[in-house]
Amino acid sequence: MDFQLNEDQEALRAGVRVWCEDRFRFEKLAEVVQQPLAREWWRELAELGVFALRAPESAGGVGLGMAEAAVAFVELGRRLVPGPLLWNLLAAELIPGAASGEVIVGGLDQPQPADRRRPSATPAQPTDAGAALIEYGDAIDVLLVLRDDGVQRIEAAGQLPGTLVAEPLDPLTPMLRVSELPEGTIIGDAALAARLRLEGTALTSALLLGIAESTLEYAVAYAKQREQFGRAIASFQAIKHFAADMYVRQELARAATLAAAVTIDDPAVGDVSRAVASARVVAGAAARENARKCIQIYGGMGFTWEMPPHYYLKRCMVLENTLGQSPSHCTTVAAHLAAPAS
Amino acid sequence: MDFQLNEDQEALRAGVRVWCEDRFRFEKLAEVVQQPLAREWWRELAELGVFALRAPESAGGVGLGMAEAAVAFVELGRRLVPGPLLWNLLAAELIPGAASGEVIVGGLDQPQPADRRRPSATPAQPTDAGAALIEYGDAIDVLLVLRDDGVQRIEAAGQLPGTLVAEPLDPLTPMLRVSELPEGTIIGDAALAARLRLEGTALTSALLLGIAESTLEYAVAYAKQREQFGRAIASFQAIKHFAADMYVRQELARAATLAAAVTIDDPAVGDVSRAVASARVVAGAAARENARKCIQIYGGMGFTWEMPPHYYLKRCMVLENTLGQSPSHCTTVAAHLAAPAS
Amino acid sequence: MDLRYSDADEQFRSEFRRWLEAAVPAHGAPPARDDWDGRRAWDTGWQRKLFDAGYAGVNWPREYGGRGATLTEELVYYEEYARAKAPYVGMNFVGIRHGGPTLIAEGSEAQKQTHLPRILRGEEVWCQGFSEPVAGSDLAALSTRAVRDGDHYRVSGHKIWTSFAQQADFCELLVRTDPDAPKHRGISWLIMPMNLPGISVRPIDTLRGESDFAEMFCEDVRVPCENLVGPENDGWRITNVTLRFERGSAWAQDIFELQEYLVDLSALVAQRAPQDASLQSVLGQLAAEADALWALVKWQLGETAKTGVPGLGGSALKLAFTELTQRVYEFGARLLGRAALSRDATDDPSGWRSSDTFLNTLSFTIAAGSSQVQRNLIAERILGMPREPR
Amino acid sequence: MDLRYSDADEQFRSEFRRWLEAAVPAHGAPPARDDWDGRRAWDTGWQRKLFDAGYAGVNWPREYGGRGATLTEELVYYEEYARAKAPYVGMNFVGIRHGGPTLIAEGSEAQKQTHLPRILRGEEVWCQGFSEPVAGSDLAALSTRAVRDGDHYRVSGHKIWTSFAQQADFCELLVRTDPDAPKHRGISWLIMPMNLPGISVRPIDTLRGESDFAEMFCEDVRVPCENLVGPENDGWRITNVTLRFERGSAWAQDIFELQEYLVDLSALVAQRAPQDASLQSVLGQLAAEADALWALVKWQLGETAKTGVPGLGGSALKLAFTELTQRVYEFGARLLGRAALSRDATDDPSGWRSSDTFLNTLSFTIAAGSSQVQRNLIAERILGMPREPR
Repeated sequence: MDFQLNEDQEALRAGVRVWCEDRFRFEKLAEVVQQPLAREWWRELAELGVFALRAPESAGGVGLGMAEAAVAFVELGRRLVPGPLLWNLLAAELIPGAASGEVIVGGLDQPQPADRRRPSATPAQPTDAGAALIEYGDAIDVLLVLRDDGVQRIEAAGQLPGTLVAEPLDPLTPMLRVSELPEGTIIGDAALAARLRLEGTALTSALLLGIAESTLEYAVAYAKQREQFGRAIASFQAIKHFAADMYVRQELARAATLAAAVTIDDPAVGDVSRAVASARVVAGAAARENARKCIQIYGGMGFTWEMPPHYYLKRCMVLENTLGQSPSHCTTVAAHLAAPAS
Repeated sequence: MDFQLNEDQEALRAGVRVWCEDRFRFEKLAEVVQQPLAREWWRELAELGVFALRAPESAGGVGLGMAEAAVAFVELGRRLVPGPLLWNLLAAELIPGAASGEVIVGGLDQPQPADRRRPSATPAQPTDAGAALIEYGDAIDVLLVLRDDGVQRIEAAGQLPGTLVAEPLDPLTPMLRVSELPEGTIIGDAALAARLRLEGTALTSALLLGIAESTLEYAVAYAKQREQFGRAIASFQAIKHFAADMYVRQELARAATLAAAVTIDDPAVGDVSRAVASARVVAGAAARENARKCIQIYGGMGFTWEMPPHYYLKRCMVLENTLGQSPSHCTTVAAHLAAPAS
Repeated sequence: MDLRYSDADEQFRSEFRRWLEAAVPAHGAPPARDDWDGRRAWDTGWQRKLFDAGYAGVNWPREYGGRGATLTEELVYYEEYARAKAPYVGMNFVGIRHGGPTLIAEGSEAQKQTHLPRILRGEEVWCQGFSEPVAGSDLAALSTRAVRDGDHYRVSGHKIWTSFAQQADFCELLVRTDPDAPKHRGISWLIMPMNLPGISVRPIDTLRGESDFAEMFCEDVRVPCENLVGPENDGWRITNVTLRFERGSAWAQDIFELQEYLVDLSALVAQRAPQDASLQSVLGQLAAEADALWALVKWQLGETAKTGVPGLGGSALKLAFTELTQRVYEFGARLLGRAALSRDATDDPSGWRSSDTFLNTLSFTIAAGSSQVQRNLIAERILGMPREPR
Repeated sequence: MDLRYSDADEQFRSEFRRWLEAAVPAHGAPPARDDWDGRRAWDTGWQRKLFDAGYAGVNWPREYGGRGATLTEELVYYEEYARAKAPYVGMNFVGIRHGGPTLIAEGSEAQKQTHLPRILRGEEVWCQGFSEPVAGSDLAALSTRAVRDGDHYRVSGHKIWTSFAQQADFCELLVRTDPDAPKHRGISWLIMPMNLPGISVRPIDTLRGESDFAEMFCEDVRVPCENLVGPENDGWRITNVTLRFERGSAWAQDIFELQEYLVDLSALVAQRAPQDASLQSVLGQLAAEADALWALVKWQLGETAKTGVPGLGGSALKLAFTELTQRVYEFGARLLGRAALSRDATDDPSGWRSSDTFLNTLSFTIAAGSSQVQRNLIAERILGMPREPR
């Protein structure tokens, strides 16, 4: 057991961080909002190996594990890198061109409600308003659909039928409101769908952890320089205790998220589904609460568009609605308590 | 509308407070623990009119309302006055001798679980360990049992069959573990049972409010005199913000509790069952959180037997398990949202 | 203790309700958010209708065009206003809720006669010039200077969070008139006409992408001395009087609105997840707290009636309400699931644009004294706990 | 990153597990809570059995009777210990978790040889003399004086929270040896035999009604100078070294135990309210946080392995664990309903005496640095935020 980043993982993290700082430092964000998904840097990301990390070397991949993917995704989360990141990674082995970033793959999760799971497969059509919103739906080449009974591939080619949402919650995550999905082809079974959901949830946790880290850093830095009542607000106990709680949430989220990733790579060390669900619960809480507190600590500035905090809260809300909300993951953890794996 | 205590109510409050300060000031508590229920002061309480407050004057009562009862009960809660207070008041019109304090009436709530409510009345026997614990079970003359189908009276005469709990949670609330209840007589119908539950819940909220008030006072007084790091701990922002939140909870609990009592007296001003349930939810939270924070603010001293805070937390736990826990009252409020009264 | 409205209150309720039932739909839909002229016309037009019907300035004196209502009529007014989903006070916010009440309490007769009727008729829009970049929570640290020069003050400084500055006709402006006095004792309260030379305004986008806020720069603006409200250097006391009113009954309407929202969420839950006990439990918890807040409004109103002045408890109401509102709308947004990832009205079946409204509530715990400031006030002024060492 | 235990670890696990399976039941039930002699015999008897089997002092050096285990073996040890519900360290607490580790880090060779093996064999019970009535969170304000007098210190002062003072053989005592130095620089760390003249002890009842705590009064107690640990006036540094260990891996066992409790609660929920989604949701939330804490233990252990010293993150672990534990046992007590109103074992079907244990957890956020102190430490030492003005 050695639960710390090894040298290669440190190097990977540093590489992704440098690229993110160069491409996505906050000062450039206004530009990115104009075009949140550009093929140019999508290919750069692929060149960094981000999408191909887990694909076997025989398939042109890097042959690493979920641990490395998580390390990279934390960095992407920290800098709010937009795009259907996790779908492109999940598709690396399934859809030619995804690993190299030439094909941009979006995704849609279509779980059947518990009471409709027994009757045979329902049509792959959006059932309510929320389910019909597809991230970057106007810019993706292929749409991957996860259903309880399998995985579908739908050709999108930037031409899915629908209307763009006028005011997406996250300015960096445009949404296409799709009324009817085109026919697709089945490319995987129920087991694959379940595996992709687990892996996607682990990557979501990593992105959320990045948000928790970044908002803590921003909040502390701001509090140290902002003065009120003749002293830095970082010297007020209320602010210090907010920050301390943010730190605790970040530490818990990091440990749980990396543990989940390691468990996916080596299922002998624990129950994969419990580890992933637990990580998602604490990473979600860390991102959400840290982003909220970051806004509060920024005060009036936190309520402005030109400061970073709101971008993080909005992205957090997108991720917290990706592959299930926190309460559903809590239920998963509780189910494992009732029937421990052994 | 004039939602403030009137002069008579202020006078009632002052009277009960003086009696409580005399009989139950904290320094005397060690003595009270030896015998938590004494006929002597039970009669004094009755002489103050506490049990007879609501009974009509024709029946030897005071002919006042639930508002006055709540005002009195807040004071009893503040000073941790023990005994089956609310049952004796509820019984004032049902059981001769209750209003005058000559007969001590205890109580037991026996709601049927939702899934067992349809089949005909279940036997009035305890169904699990918790349901079999009767407060002051060794000292009461009569036991009132609230069932969904009616109200039962069981003669106890201090001789209910059972064993005393060796370590009751609240040292001021001895518990009798009853294995089998004697036969009783039915003295009221389902509607009466429902009404008594509502009124008992309102009185429980008043007692909880008393706890919220008292623990705030103790905490603030202690924080002002306790010095650490060369200053009163009341000057630390963490402590001040704890206290401010305690104050907010107390204010909400007071407004809601008195509003519920007034609504019982004058149902035209709102929905009684919603008002009572809402009050119970916020009063429970106020008592629980304030007692917890009081212990935390007292620090090591808060963990000792000789200081007041633990008595309040323990009594709070007794009251929070009287006539339903908070979550069940939340569900009641939610049901009213779905089907508003008007 | 008595919670029953009088017959007169109920009479007023039914009249006002009947009027709203016709007037609200007739006023139509609000203009687009960036149509500033349209928004001013819509907001002030509605204010004019209220005035013409006798419903403007519900608690303002009759002599200046108000209704002079009792405290309980005021409560009825807020209940019915929220129930009817009548237009938000919008651009009239500062004048109606803040500037006007300050003039009523502290203005000269001339100032009252000049401004109060015009505010009520929707003819004057006001903005607020209190905060500065370095004086936020520490408002008394403000440094905008006003130097007396004959019958004028010459004002220079930099204000921030000046909502609707571009549309406003007047600004309630806090300035430093005595730089040598202790910081709370050298402040004055001015009525500044917004058409004077030397004023420039830069919009600030909020996190909702709206530019309701602005920065305001004053360079040697000449404000007539007759526009001073109250005595020179007494502005801090005046500000606190007004803030105390702002923190009191002004929330009644919002609390009632919150209760309405909870009813609509409940319908959504019933439709989407009727079996989920955990959602019922959360809904009930939130509604119980909202009920308690509503009861607290009435309790504090009783206190005000007794003493004539709103008590310090307004801080408790503000703190509890703003924190609860965030939790309620966050819950609402969560309930929508992925639909909350759009702020378009069409994607929220509750009809409340929940996720966008949630974003808006984030300012509630910051503006008008942050939650931390309120906690300090409660601890120090109500509970008598000592100030921190400086 | 690697979470797999080595074959040697797993080998150790199965040996230890097998031993516990026989030894724990054989040790029988604990004596009554007020049977102090019985409790000492029971606690130290178990310690002796651990020692004889080679399982005492899992991370202590072999030369003093410890097992000298690796960090991961230590983790395995805590897991198995909690899984087997083996006896709580009880009266050996201070010696095993605190005094012993301090001697290992800072004691003289003679001190180590005298005390460490005896602590491990259950022959020495220690108590802690740190806090004083006026020096609680502000530990460094302690005023118990030790004045050098030839080859002895003469000690006078008043200590509080001295657990098991009446049963202890030795006390780890913080004293002020230089009253003129700044408060952190005049403190020394002494080993005080409890049988010296001048020591008197008054029990303090806890809110559970136990008298595990005591006050200790020292009047001119003569402690030999050779009992000084580390240099004179260097006691504050030594204390911090030890506190840092105390805040680290010591929690591992408790976290694992918490997870076991959650499993038992889950069974109770399944039996009583299998349909209540809100209980499942709360259980899952609590368990997720416990899982994360367990992962954090491993992460911090990795850090320690890298650097050789436990990091400052122990404060985060302590804060998160103690707050979570309170929530978990509060939930457990709530689940029991009215059964929680008895602390008798017979009334709690979970087998954990939930409401009594909940009461006990209330001390966790106070002792060994309150939650407020931990938050200050994290903010100042880890996040580099400035101290408050004094």
